[in-house]
Amino acid sequence: MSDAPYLSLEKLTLAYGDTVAVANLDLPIRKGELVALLGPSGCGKTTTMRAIAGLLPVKSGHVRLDGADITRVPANKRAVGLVFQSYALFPHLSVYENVAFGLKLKGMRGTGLDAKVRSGLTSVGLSSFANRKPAELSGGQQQRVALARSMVMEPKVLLLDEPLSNLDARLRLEMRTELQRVQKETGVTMIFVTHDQAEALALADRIVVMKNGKIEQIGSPEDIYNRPTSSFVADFVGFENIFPIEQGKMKTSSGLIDLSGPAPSAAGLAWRPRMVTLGSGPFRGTVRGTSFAGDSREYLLDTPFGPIKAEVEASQPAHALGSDLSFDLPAEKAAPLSRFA
Amino acid sequence: MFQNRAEALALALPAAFFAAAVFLMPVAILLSDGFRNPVGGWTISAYTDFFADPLNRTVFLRTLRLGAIVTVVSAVLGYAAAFAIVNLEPGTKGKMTGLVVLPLMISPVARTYAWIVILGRTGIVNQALQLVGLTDAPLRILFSETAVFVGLLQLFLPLMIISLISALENMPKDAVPAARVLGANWFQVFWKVILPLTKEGLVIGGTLVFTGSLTAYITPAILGGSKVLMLETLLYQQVSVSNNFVSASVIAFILIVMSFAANILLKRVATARNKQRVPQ
Amino acid sequence: MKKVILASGAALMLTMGAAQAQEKTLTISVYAFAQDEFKQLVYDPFEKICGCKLVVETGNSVERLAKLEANKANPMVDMAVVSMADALAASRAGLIDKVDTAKLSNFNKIYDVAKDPNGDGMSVGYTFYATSIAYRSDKMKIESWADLLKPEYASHIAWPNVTTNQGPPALYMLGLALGKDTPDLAAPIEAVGEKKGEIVTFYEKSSQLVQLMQQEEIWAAPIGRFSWAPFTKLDMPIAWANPKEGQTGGMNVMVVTKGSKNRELALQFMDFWLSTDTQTKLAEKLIDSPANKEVKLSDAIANNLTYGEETAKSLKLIPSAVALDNRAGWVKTWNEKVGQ
Amino acid sequence: MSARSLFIPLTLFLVLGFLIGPFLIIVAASFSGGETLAFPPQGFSLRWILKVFTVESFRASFGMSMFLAIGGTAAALMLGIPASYALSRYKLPGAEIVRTVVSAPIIVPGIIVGLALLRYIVVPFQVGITPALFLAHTALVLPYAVRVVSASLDNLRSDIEEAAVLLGSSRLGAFFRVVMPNIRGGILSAFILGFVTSFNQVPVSLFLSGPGVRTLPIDMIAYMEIVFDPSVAALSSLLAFLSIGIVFAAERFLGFSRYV
Repeated sequence: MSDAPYLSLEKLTLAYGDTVAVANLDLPIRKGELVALLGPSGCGKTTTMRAIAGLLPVKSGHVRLDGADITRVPANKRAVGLVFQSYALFPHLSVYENVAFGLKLKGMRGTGLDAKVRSGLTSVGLSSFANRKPAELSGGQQQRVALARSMVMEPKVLLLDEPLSNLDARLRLEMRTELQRVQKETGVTMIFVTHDQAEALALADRIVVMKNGKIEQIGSPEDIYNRPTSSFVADFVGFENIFPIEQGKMKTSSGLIDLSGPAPSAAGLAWRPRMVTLGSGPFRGTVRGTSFAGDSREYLLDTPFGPIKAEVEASQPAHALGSDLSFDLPAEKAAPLSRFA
Repeated sequence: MFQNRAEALALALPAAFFAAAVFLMPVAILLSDGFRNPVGGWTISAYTDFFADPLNRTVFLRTLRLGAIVTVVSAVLGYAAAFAIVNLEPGTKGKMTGLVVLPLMISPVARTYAWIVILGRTGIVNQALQLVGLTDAPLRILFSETAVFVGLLQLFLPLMIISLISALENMPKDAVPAARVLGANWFQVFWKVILPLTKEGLVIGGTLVFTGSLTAYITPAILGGSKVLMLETLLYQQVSVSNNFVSASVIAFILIVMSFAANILLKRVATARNKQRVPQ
Repeated sequence: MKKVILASGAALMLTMGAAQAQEKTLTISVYAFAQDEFKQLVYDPFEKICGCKLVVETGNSVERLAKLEANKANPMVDMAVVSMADALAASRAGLIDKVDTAKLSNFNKIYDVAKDPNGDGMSVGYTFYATSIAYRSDKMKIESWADLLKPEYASHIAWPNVTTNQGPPALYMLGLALGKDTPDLAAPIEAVGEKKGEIVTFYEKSSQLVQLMQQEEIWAAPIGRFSWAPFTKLDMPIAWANPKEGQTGGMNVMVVTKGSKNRELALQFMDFWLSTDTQTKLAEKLIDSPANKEVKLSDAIANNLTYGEETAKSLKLIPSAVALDNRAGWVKTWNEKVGQ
Repeated sequence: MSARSLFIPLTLFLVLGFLIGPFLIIVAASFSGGETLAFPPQGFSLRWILKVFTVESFRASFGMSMFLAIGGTAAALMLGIPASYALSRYKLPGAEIVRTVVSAPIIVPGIIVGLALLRYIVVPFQVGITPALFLAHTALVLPYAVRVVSASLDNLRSDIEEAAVLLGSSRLGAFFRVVMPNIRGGILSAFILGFVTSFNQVPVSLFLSGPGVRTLPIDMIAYMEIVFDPSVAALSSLLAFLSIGIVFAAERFLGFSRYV
């Protein structure tokens, strides 16, 4: 892995008609990286991916790949592969012909073509399905055909649109392993788009969280999971108790509240339910709801500063609905947020 | 959705231009003839003249009346036939639908001519009536509104049945049993459940049948003749016999307005329903 | 799909090509009846003589006149045969040219009344016809034109529409029978109007009558003698009436369209049609009564035609100018009393 | 069985009899040995079927109608497929206008189309009757072409074209390589629908007939007005079996009814 960016988006602005979808986006990606574009629908992640593929004209800014400016290079000359969310297999062609499609356009013929297609199919474990039509395959198999179809083209970058979203839980795990294996074996640079944080965390080397056409945070899965820098990212990765900080105090609907420990300097603090101390502490709340989740138990507390979610190990004694509890939001455990919006 | 406007226009414009040049423009000029004042300017006097003539009024009302009757009768028969067909086994259903569609593939000329043989004084209808003793002397059916009605009904009933079949098939399967369980009799089931749920199909079929009846030429010409003129046959007569293009333009305009009125009705009901669907 | 497109493209080119390949073409516009016989007796022999191709348009007189009018700027038809009145109408509308009778070698053989029927030099008569009533002699007895409207008959007759060639003459004779023969035909139209519910149909093409007669839809109808022949072939007792008011009729004439590019060929064709040989053959097949006085026919044939100058002169005809000047009025009265 | 459970099937039976009966009578009359169109037919013979092939005007007008139906439908598809593609795949400015304009000929009565063409295209521009008929039939079929092809394009995911482009195909190449093969059934259905519509069309052709130029239905009407023999019945039966055969084959192999 080299440190110089292999694919870089520079001041990229994308629009549908007059509606700007992505504004002034900068994103360098190293060769061989596996990057996730994570965000809710409408955040611009798919738009960005389509622009990298060349399916969407760039309004301003640049896309550079492997040292060349490809901003105006048409999609069919970019050497960028894309595995569509729907797989987009050609329904009238067999699995074999689907995989051979791009190679034939490159002018490949005869045994060279055949060998390449066969090895592509073998690598995704579908060599015995060569003569089937896409409609005769399961969703997971179709996706592997789509993967093989893109990979035989030896793209410089492989894009994947919500690669795991259409699969059931078991296949999801299988596909995740498959993608990691392919990436490891070929060293291809992969970018995938997802709205599912678990998918991004499990698969990516680096996660780019997007919101409203802008990058909210870039970091390793650990960074994103443990150290969100904004309330948006914190919320997105499961910090359910988030408060702004003013003058070193927590700002709530019932005024500024002192926290235990040294006064924080961040713009906000975020706690996962598990980070809330239950049964002791300076604050009091009433149990409004409770749910049992196997090895843990979750409580929803009514407090003077709004609802708080807390989670404790199931081995702890249970609290009944309506019971009054003391709790604490320990500042030292919280994730400090530099931006609150 | 592709964004390239120039490409989109290059693809769509030839067809639009063709339809505009070959079709819209000539028709528009033709229609404007009816509003042109011979001494210059515009006038609706051709229309007042047209409706001042009792023959024209008769023909206009007859066209409207026959169109409406054909539409209503085809709706009644259409519901019965469509209901019977959708409740058949899948295989039989396909075959029956095929039989309904079959007449549409046959030249209307042939279909209309068959009625001359059937409805004539020596035709099978009269033979049957005399055999059962319903009438002593053969009835005269040809060259009457009845003959035109029968011909039009046979021509357009398939369109109604097909529209209603697809409407009935799109109806939630449990609606009728649910209504029955709630105590509705068959009349109530039809009126309160089936009719509202298949309204869209009824309107589509109704518009097709009504518009078709307005604009059919051969059937009124052959089965009605000059005794049962309809707007379309009157138009032909105005042009080919009287050389009266202004009158032809007036009739054309009336026909188009009637078709559009039916069509707008269809679109209104259809879009009112479409709004309930979740957009993709 | 590609194949279909290619095939249709080829078909298109073939058709266009074929249309251009016919160089010498004479386009004529004639009545629709007896086209098989005309083809055999007139068109095919003429094509052999002139080495050209004949293109034939058929229809009734008014309909074809309307087409001539529509295509005035770019005439497609070179020569047409129409009724006397329509010839006058065409002449008034500037659709036809004077006939150069010097180029017709058979011109002097035709009856004098046929040489210039409208007195404007624009047309030449080629056939006469009587108009009377064809009727089922087993079902009814016709002695007067008014008999058709008798209550027991009215629901078994077809009457010619006022816009057809037979319409006004038939109404005129009905007027004579009713004793009210004003040129506006008001009385006979009124009389027909009173029976409009009963009358089976107001026919526009006489050819349709054979079928109606065959199906027993009608028992009688006023018709021109030229459409008589098919009735004689029906397996039914059908007679040609000789009403006490007499028979009416008409003359059909040939005209040359203004702006025709094949004037010479048209005249050659007219001359061929007027020749003794052609006129005899057409008469023998009971198609057109001859206007050529040299035509000699057997009695059997003559009895089924309108033969001889005397017969022709005896027909009670409406003068073209009267017909033309009153036509709009007739149609108006008709629409009021009968049409609606 | 109760009276009610009999009522609906009985109605269906009667309705089908009403719809199919005339056709059966025409077919029976085609094999009549008699001289006129009548039912029941007098005797059995093939002479009227054979006569159809000897009537010269039928041959000419059949050729004309075939030419119009095939050529006009093909032309309508050549205009209609790109337009449908633009309507279904592009953000087209004025899409509603384009859609209305191309589908307008379906709403306006045919006789008016024919008359308008005669008065304002044929006469002023000195267009021949044949080209005019060709234009009219193309315009007439265009709405069907656009409707059916659009329906089959809408049923096809648009991302397969993008997939083809990303695999190195040009946009045009993607259309022919992955779109066309998948809407072939729709195109063929549009073709059949257009063919049948055009072939059986009467009102449009009513005013558009000239010396020697006539479509088959118009010729059949004209023939029947003169000769009331069963040859027209025979011709109708032959044509009907031809259309039924084509539609049956199309349904069998392509699922024609999905698109109509």
